[in-house]
Amino acid sequence: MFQSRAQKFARRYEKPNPDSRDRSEELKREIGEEETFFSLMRRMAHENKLAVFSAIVILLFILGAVFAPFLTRYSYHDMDLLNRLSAPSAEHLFGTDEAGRDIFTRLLYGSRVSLLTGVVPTILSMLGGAVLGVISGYHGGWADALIMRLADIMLAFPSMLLAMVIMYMLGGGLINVFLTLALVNWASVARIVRSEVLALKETEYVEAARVIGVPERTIMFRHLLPNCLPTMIVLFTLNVPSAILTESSLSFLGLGIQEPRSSWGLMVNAGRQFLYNAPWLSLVPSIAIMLIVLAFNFLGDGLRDVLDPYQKR
Amino acid sequence: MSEILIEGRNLTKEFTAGRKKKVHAVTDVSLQILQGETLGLVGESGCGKSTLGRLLIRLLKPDSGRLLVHGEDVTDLSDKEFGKYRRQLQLIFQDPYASLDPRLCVRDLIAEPLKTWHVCRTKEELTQRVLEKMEEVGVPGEYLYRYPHQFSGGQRQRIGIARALAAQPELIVCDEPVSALDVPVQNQILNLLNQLQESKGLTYLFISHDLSVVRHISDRVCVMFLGTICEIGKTQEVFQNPMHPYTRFLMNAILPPDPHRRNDQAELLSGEIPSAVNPPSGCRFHTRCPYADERCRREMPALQDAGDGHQAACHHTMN
Amino acid sequence: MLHNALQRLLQSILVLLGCALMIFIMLRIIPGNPIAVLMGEHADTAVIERMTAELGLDQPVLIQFFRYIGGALRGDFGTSYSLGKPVSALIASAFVNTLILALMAALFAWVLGVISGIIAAVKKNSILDHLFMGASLLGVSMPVFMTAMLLQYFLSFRLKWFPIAGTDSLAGFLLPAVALGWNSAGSVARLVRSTLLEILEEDYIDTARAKGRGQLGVLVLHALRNAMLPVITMMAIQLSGLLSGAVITETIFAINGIGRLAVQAISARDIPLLQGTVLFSAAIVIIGNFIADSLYNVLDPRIRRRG
Amino acid sequence: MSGKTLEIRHLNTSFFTQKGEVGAAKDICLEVRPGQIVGIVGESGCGKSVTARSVMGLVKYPGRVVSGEILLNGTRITGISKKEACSLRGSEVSMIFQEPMTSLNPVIKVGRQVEEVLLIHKKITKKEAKKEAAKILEAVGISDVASRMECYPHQLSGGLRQRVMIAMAMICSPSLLIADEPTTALDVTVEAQILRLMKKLCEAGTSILLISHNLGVIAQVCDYVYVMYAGRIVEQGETFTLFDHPAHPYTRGLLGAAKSLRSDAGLLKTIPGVVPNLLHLPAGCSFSPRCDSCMDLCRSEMPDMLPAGEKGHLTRCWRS
Repeated sequence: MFQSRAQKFARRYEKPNPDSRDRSEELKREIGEEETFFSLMRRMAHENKLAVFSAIVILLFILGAVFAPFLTRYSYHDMDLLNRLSAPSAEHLFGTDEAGRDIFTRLLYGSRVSLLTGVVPTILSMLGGAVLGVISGYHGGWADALIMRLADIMLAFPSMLLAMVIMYMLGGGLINVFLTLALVNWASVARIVRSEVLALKETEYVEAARVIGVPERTIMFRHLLPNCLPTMIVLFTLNVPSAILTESSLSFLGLGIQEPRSSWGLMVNAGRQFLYNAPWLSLVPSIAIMLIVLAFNFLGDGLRDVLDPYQKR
Repeated sequence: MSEILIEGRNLTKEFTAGRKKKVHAVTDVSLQILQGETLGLVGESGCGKSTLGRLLIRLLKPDSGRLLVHGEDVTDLSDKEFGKYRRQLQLIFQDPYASLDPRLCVRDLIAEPLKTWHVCRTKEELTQRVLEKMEEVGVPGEYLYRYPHQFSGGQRQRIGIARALAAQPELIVCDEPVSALDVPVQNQILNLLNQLQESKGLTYLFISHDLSVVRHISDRVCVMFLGTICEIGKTQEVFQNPMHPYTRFLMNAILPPDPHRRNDQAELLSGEIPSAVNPPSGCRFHTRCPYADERCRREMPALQDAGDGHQAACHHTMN
Repeated sequence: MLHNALQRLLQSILVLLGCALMIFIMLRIIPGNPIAVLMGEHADTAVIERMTAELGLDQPVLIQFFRYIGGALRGDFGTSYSLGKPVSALIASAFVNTLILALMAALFAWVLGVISGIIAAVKKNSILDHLFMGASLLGVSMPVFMTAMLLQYFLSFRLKWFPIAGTDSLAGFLLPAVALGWNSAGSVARLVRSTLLEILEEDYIDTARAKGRGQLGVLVLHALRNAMLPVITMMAIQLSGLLSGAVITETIFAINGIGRLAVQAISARDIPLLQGTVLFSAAIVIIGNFIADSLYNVLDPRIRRRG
Repeated sequence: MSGKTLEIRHLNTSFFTQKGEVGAAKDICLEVRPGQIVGIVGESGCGKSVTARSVMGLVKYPGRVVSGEILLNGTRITGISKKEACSLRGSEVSMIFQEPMTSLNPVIKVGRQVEEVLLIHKKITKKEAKKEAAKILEAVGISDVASRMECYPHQLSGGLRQRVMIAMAMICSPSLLIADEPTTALDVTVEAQILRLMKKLCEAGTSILLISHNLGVIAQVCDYVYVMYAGRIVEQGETFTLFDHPAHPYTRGLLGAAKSLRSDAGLLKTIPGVVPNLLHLPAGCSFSPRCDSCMDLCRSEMPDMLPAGEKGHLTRCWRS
């Protein structure tokens, strides 16, 4: 949808014309430039430098997570009992923990967990929530009632407490954290998608498609879903940081990722007892969490500014 | 006499608005549209003209009454059985900003009916047909891959017309197609509609609140008030010789663009339009009608023919 | 109007029942007999069986559920395995602390959030706007435990202005409340700003200006009341967020509240206590939603009449 | 007193967008004399609303009055303090808008919204204000005033709301009322009622600046007319002169289009081409690309307002 088909068309249909350049200039004056996905992104980059910076920060975190073994000489579980609780130095960039493990190294490996728990459960919950929301909004009737009452129930629990109960039920570990976060978050996604679908269903262009005789299913895929897309993208950038925060809180309470795996929340928790003599132990991973969450939030803001369909007119 | 294309018999449609409240949008309306004519449908906002337009192409299903296309009763057909009529009965919308999907480019928009009805075999053929349609409505072919929000109101309306044409319809319901446009642009669109009717033998149901526009484009005019038909007849007849008091008041409210013809003295309607939730008993117009008497409050008048198809629903038919 | 309220009340009760059922099922599908887990490996099987029967745990889940609801209606939420006290009494004493904490946090969040949101909206695109919005995004992005520990480290440990933990005085609640409210303040500020900006574009704001109202009059008399409508809905959502955050804050500052009780219940595998605390929290959120809905209906005449 | 209710001298209002400065109203000179209804007519986007909003000081962000003077009853109102401007708005000059549906605050009773104007500008008690409000609401033709004052806006029809707006604008008997497309959103029968009401107000001593795209509305009520195209006034004159002898080709096109609809001509008259984008105006006269009598001079230089026959009839066309 976003590719520049105009150029393809120009090659195929437009006959060579001496004043074709004048004509295209005139076109541009009359109705503006062609809008593609890339021109949208360029506009965001131009208007919102912070969003670009955030994207770079996120990219750096991803690179750090992927190339962790090449970026550090230590391994995340090797203990150095002679060097316990040492302050940040050239040797250990962010110091060492109570077992003498290098914090920078554990931070790098921990970013794998944080990024994964940001993205994987969000994708799961958004897929599930979107499907249920579309069914609920488009089908209506008993399916709508059932799904929405279930969502009401899920949303009545404070998310942290619900996550705690589900983690208690499933037990700790990465996969279970994924499942828990997906279970906790699908309901709000379903609600938003449903209201979006309900609004889109009433638009004139959907009625226009019905006049033409386009089958209901095609209307759903050609007209409803693509128009939900901007909302979904923005929702995604909002849900990723919230998932990262929930995971870190769960791990902080000892209910999420289990030792010896490293996770930022877990590191904060472990460092808490040394808060007064070695504050870097819990502060460094905290700041890492804040940075990645902040970056996602800024990026989300930037995306919303250019994608928000309501601001276009 | 030309053939009857669409006939609605005693159509009634109500919408529920909240608890126990019903909006009586269309009440017991019978109407025929003849092949090749333009039937104008005028009335003020909320009089049910858009609803009637949608009932007549079965975009809405009536609560009661029958709908006949070419004499065949299609009221109770399933959507699938109705399919062959679907493409013959098209609609053009009032708001060219809202009726085009913002995420589809012009080519995809116009190609949608062609694809739905499997008219073309290859992609090249499809694009060629789209270009033809664009040329017919006067949108330059260079705009093929542009998106709706880049166009002006008039051009969007042309794209909407091209979409309707692509389905090769017999009847197009035009729902206030020019009321969002400035006068010169409005005239361009009206000219286009007239020219398309001539070249393709189309039938129009033209819905509008603007009497001058309706007068220009219609062969026959139908005046609605609060879900019922007040008057129907040949355009000349209705405009020069209105029989229903409401029609007369509508005529009085016309503002000619000529300072020499100010309507300072004309008698104007007073009061507000009654609510369609609780329509008045008897004649729906009696609360505002200066001629209303006891009978009007009690009894809803039926359409009476005054010759040559000119009918009015009033107990005190003028003249 | 009254009919509407009753209908919403009924719906709220149904949702609460649904919550109870859901939590009940979730805690019952864990493999193994909870009593056996509780008593350890060396417990006598006969004792375990007797206790299981006594607590009704050998019955089908649905029977257990209805018994539980029956008891709950009489104020009996069972007895905590680990603490040996009635769950209702434990929750009642913890609830006071959570309530004080949440109220103070909400007060902090709303005062800070609403004021900075209004200023940012009025001075749109000014330095102040960017500053406030940057700060609010920071607030939204900081994990609760980070704020809590930063406050604890600097204000209590270094500067010794506040007690490090405990709730002996109201001052002990101050830091936890700020830590908890900081996060919500950010989202409140952002919402207030965006709604206010939207409303300041409305036609009736122009009308108010055309009447001769000054900037302040337009804002207070015409914009704010309309802007408060979505913000009220936000309040209910915030309540749920505050209760979530309270779990962490209470743990860090050692406050005996609902959240900490839930954490204790999990580590002690104390199912009645966990069930009670989680259900109680859900009930608070549901009540909050009910109040917000009712308030919305009172404040918005358009809805009021339709009802 | 200079004998002019409103005088606008060389007003320029621009919008500062990311694509550059857009001149929405350029070099506007306009007068409203006491007891006159003056019309501004033009297509959407021609700058007529912006001109009206400039007078009220209500130009929307990112727009701003760049230069020019506005005089109300001979007193300069450009460049005065915000406080002084507020005290003029609603009492000396007031405005009604196109959309009666959204122009009233949805959460305040209409009675209170009308009283509010009095409470802002006059030192009177609430009780007196209520009495005054009831009086003016009755004067603008609202029946059953007592109960209507207790209504919220959504409970009233469009026509009633526009009457409430007019009552609100008239309650301090301002010397100038600016009406921005006051009847566009209303039904035809209500439109005629509202226009008649405005004529009555004018006879009672308030001057009116009426903005409309509808030549019918302008012809019906205005004494003097300005025609705008692409941000500039292109023609001005007494209503009768202008409608009988339009001098600018754009005015001729507009009038021809409106009139041909009433005649029985088969093909309706239009103006070829499209309204130019304000960001990319053609060189010289803005109308030159669409003009059928365009000369070389028109493509290079924008004409001033030149006399066209009768006194007070000016047009921005080299051919006059």
